[in-house]
Amino acid sequence: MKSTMVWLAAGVVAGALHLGVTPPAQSQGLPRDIPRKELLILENPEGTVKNAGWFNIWAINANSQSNGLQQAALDTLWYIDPDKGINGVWDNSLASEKPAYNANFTEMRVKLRRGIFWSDGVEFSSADVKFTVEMMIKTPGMRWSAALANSVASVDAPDAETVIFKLKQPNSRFHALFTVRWNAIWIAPKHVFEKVDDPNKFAFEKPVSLSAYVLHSHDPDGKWYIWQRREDWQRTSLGRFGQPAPRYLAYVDPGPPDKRVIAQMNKELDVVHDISPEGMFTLARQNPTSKAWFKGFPFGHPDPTLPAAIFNTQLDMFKNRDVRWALTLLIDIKAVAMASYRGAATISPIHVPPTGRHPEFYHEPMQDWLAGFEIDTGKRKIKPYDRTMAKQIADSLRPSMGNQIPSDPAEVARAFGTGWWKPDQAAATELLERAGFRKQGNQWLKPDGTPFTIRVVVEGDARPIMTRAGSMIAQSWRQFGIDARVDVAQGTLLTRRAAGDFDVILSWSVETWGGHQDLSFFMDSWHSAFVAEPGKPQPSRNWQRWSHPELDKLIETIRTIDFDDPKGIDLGKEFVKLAIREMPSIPLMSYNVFTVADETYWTGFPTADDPYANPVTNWGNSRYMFVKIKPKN
Amino acid sequence: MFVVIRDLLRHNGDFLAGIVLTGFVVAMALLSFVSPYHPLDQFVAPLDVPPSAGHWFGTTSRGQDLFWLLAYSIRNTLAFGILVAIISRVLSLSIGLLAGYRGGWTDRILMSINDTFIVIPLFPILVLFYFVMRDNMSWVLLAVLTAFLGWSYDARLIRSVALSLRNREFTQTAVFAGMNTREILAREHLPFVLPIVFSTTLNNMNWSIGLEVTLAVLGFTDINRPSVGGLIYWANQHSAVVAGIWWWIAFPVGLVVMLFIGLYLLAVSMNEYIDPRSRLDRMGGQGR
Amino acid sequence: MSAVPNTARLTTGRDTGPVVSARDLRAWYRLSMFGVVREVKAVDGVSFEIRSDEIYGLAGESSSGKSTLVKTIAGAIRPPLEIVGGEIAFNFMAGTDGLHRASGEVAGQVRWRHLSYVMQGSMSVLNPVRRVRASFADFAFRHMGLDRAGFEAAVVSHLARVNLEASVLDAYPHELSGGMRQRVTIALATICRPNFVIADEPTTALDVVVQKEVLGMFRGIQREMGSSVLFVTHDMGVHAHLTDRLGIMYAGRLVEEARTRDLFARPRHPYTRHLIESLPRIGDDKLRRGLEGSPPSLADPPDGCRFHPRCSFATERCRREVPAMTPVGLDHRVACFERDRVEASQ
Amino acid sequence: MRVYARYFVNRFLQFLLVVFIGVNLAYLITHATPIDPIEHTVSVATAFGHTAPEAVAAMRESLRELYGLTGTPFEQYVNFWRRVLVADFGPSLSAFPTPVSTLIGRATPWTVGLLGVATVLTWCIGNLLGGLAGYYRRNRLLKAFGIFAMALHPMPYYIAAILLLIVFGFVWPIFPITGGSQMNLAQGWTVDFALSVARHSVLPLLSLVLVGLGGWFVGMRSLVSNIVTEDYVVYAELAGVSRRRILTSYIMRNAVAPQVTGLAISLGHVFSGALITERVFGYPGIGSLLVDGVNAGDYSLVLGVTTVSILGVSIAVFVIDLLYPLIDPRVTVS
Repeated sequence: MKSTMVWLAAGVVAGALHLGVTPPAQSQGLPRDIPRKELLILENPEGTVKNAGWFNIWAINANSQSNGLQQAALDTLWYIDPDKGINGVWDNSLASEKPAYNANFTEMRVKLRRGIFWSDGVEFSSADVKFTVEMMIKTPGMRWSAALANSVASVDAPDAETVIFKLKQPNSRFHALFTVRWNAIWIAPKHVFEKVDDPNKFAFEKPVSLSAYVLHSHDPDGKWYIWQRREDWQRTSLGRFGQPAPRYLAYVDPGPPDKRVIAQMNKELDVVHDISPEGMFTLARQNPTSKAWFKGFPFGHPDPTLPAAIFNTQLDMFKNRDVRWALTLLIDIKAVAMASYRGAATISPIHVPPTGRHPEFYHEPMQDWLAGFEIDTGKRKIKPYDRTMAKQIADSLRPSMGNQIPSDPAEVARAFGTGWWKPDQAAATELLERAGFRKQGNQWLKPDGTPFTIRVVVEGDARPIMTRAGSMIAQSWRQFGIDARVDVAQGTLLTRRAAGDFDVILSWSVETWGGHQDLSFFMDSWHSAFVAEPGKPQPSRNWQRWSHPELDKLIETIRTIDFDDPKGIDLGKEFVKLAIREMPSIPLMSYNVFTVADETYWTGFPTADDPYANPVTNWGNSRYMFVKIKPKN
Repeated sequence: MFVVIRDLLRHNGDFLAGIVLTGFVVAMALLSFVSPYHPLDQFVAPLDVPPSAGHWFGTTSRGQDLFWLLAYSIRNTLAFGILVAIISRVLSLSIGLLAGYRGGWTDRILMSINDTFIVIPLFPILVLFYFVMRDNMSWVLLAVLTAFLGWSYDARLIRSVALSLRNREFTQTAVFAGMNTREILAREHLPFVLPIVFSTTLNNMNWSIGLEVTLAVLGFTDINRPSVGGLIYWANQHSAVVAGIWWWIAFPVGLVVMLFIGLYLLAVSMNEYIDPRSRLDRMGGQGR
Repeated sequence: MSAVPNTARLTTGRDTGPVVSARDLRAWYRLSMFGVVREVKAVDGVSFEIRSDEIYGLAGESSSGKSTLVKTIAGAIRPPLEIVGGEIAFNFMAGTDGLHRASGEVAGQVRWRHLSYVMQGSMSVLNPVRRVRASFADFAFRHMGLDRAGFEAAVVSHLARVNLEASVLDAYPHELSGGMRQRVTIALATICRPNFVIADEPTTALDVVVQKEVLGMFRGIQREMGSSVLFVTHDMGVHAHLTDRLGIMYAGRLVEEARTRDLFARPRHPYTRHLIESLPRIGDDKLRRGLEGSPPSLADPPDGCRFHPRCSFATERCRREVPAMTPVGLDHRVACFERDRVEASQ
Repeated sequence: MRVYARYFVNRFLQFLLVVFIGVNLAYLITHATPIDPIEHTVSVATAFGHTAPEAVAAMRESLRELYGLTGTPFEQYVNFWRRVLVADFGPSLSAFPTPVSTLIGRATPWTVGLLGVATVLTWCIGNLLGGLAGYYRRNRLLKAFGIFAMALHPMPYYIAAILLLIVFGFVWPIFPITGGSQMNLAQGWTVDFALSVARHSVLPLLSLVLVGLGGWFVGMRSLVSNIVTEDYVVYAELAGVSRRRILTSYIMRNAVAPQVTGLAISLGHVFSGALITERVFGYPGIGSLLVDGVNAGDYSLVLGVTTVSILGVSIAVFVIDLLYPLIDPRVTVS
């Protein structure tokens, strides 16, 4: 009896030791048989890819986007950078020059590079571009079918290096479809797809690459993808910048934030896509080789997006801008910055992200206008803007974070933003009362006498930052006597956001190129023509369902001027002034992504000091990292 | 009853331990009524303070005092468990008694349904429900749902007792006295099964609280309502584990484990009291 | 069933010394319930002998301690039951003092070879998930010294003695009727031809016809083998029919013992008399008196003679002193101060 | 044989009922979901790039046709049952056009493997030790184990899993904390792959086993301690049957029957546990697939996974039911 037990225990212990301890050489989370020094491991923020063997990115949503496919293997005409860029913000990739429009923007002419080859040895040419466009127009239901069918009258390839698009209506921004900011229309290999009957149902299992890497191997369960540098990497558009340093790239699913931190500390994850602020601080404290966008606080890379508290302006209670302003004046941005980012937020008082080159175009020049901006509460006029708000956040953090917090005003502005709106409960009360709301006991009532309740929809653990900001905003409203509660949408967020099934949603309806002043990336879709009926799905990105005649006029004017026309900045400022007056959404801050690179094996990742690319691993633009990083030693 | 509890307390170590553990948790829950903080308020205390004299259980990264927050949370979690227990008791009692008393086809049909609910994996169903109900998924609704999915084990147990009561003399007397089924079940049979109901209640609470904690940790419940699982959910949102804010996870987990073990010990010792055979046997076992 | 004493075997004649003898045996249950220690004196000072080739009957109402006595003799001592005092000796186990003190090895040799057991609640004594054949193998194979085939043949022929077909060996217990199961048990208990068989209420659960048949078979086998049997039942009718000598137990003590015929003819103890009188007799329409009161709690038995609270002959002495077993004739002992008055009053 | 046939029919009817109720429940719930798969797809497709709003409207139209989301609810329901019968759940909406059955087929071996091993291991160890503990009540080692198992038993899976993750993945990182096997290791019947899978399964397995063990242990211990007093055990002891034989053929053999029933009853519960385990440990499998599908509003996938898991659990229960008479010969009679 005893001996049985002892044997049993011994067996269990021995088994555990064997499995747990024997292979120290091949650490747990590393690919087998690939030299660590030649491998760059990046996080795939999509997690586990359900449809792991599918590489046809032109079919809609069948596949992963961030498994390295669009980062390492695909290419298209142009790239635009959210910051400074590798060689300027604009990069002619497959095209050899910028798009050329005719005078009334009904025709776009593209010149292509020569000497670019697919990974199977076929040369890339204008025929591929023409084929890609026509394939999608011909096959409805593909990712860009509708976009192309709506705009393109015809596409011609008069010679191997020229493509001419004839457009159905004037459009000075048509090239945006082929300009990578996160993604764009990728060029498909004609010689593969022309043999396919239904491109919607073709898996493209052995993807032919147009960029510097080809697929090496992948997990049938979708947890990892390994890409190998092409021998003929010179014959790709990336070849202009020299040899990409890593021979192998691994895009992996490292699990939830905690595990990402652990993985990087174990040197098993070179680039973390995003983690919570606390995880970021932990890495900064405990893993000296971890480097983020900023050397110190606030670390994260500001994405050219603008998280905001977006009102559903079709609801009666939010139709009055006084109400929207009152709710704005109840928010203490310092508390929101603390709650969401622990202070590591770049705040913005206006409806433009405080990132890339936008502060230079909008935030800084508009300081005086903001300071002079007045609101009439019905009883008095107040000037709500406080331009020291970002400095106050920095000052409040300095006691605990010490010299990580910059003190140079320019540095503070770059890291924390500039000013924001002063909390002013008295003015909020006056505004609400003017709008017919009244307070009964401790509870605000709407003009019709029912309680003023607000459901603040947040995404949940997929985006902790928004969840945290939302719960802080709900708290400030609740403490003022409004029945505000947080509602976690998780998987339903997209549907609910589109359907307007929210009172206030924490999300972004403003996102921009970042490195370029043009605001059409989001603004074009804010035209009143696209505002859906209440209850009907709203096309992206005007989630607030807000329309204004002045806004329509601005949008229509922008459509008729060139992408690079400096007049665009003035029109952008007009938009900002209108949006501030109306406050259809409450701008909060940039979406700071805590992308952390570990410099144990590789150095030279993009940072605020050398902002040559977006470090975020899921952007197509992150490919420039591969040619700029260098092996350590 | 009082004597029973006194005897149990005095002579049954398991019961004593169970009472102490559960009592501690309940006391904690009661403390929430005198909390100086509003449960939903954040950033009212300094951040990330380890357990100390000022903050016994430390503070969270959201600026909440963990002790008082935990008091609220355990109160809500307990309330959930109790509500589920009550509803599922009503269900399992009525179905178990009815099936046992009526027998025949009624019994066969009810038990078929019962067995179905025993077999079907409940967790995916609950997750699905959550995604359908969303913001309408209040804790009361969740409790009702959980109860509707969690009555089957105990109904089977109660049925087996009722089955044996069915042929007893007093049942026949009651039938001749003109009592209808409902009266017979409520007046004559209920008292016999109550002891079992009592011990299964404790197990049922353990089960449902475990379920709620799990759902909440995964973010599948209303996050406006503090609960033990919700606390862990927020701790995960703030990467408390890797950030070294161990107390944010340790205290809720510790408290909930105390509750689980406490309830479990109570159930075991109750069971022993109800079924003296297992007690006798335990004593008998000492001699071997 | 007739209650006339069995006259088929008037005497056993021979006196070859006891197979089993017990002296002043005390076996108590010690219970501790929530701190309160309770002692149940289920067997409290019992002495008797069982001779070879006889069926010794043991009678008494339920909870009189007869089953405990049986367990004690069989060495089935399991807490909370304890042997507090006294001795047991078997003639087939020289030098040892009862099965409960024997080493596992010795007990293993003795059990079933020399001492077997037909148990109370025979419906549940067979392992429900094993076929009958397996039970025979488990119980008897090691004692028989036969190979598989030989053993099987022995079992089959032994089963024939109790009128069972070989096919029952392939059956599970639940597939057999109550009577068949009981016969299987008897066959099981007797296949090794043990010196001593304990039969504890073996026929209680059977209906009367089957009971009679089984008892007849039992008797037949016993005679053939010449073994001694301790036969326990509360049914006086069965005793009258089957046993050679009979002991009466009341509240943990033996109160009277005699040859069965003598006991039925001339009981000396009021309790024995009550037991006999409560048997139905043909042509007797006298209204029988019930016994007043209920058997005493063995946890807290009355002082003196334990029967005195229910005894119409009881005197002051009975309340104070414990009457000892006193010989009153050949093989006849009784524990009653008023035994003469009892006899006289018949 | 006739009795067995009756028993078989009974169990089969029960099996059908479970499948019918379970699958209908899943169908109803999934079709009440507020997530519109079209909207979801459109939103995902347009979340990042530059797409004109009028293009979105056109996309929406073509998707509805592509996904075949047409017909009355009743037609869809009938169609659904037809598909269940041939194990075809249509294309996944979030991994269009890959069939749901392909996705499930890929995930199932992981879940079944992990669950199978965990269940068998848990059941065997728990019952063996529980049985021994019921028989040898004074053994210190078994007593200590009893206390240990009792303390773990009431803990929800999640808590146990997260504790293991923290201890063996972070504090003392000796086991992989995510994935089912090593990267760049081809799946196949190789020793390397098997070892890698084993290594990656240690923590998920441990969490399932540790939590599950207590239930079987405690249950078996009390069963055995009751069976020890059964007549047939006492009788066998009186007959001097060897202790080993009594323990195996008399005590354990009889105690195992209710535990097998318990196993059948607990399978649904075990499956729920696997879902959580897979999430916590980033282990591939059906549970992860389900949560992904729910988040993506992919109701054909969700329905497929739920149906398959209900089918899987009920088939397993059915098989146990059919084998049960081998363990307890009495069952076909009653």
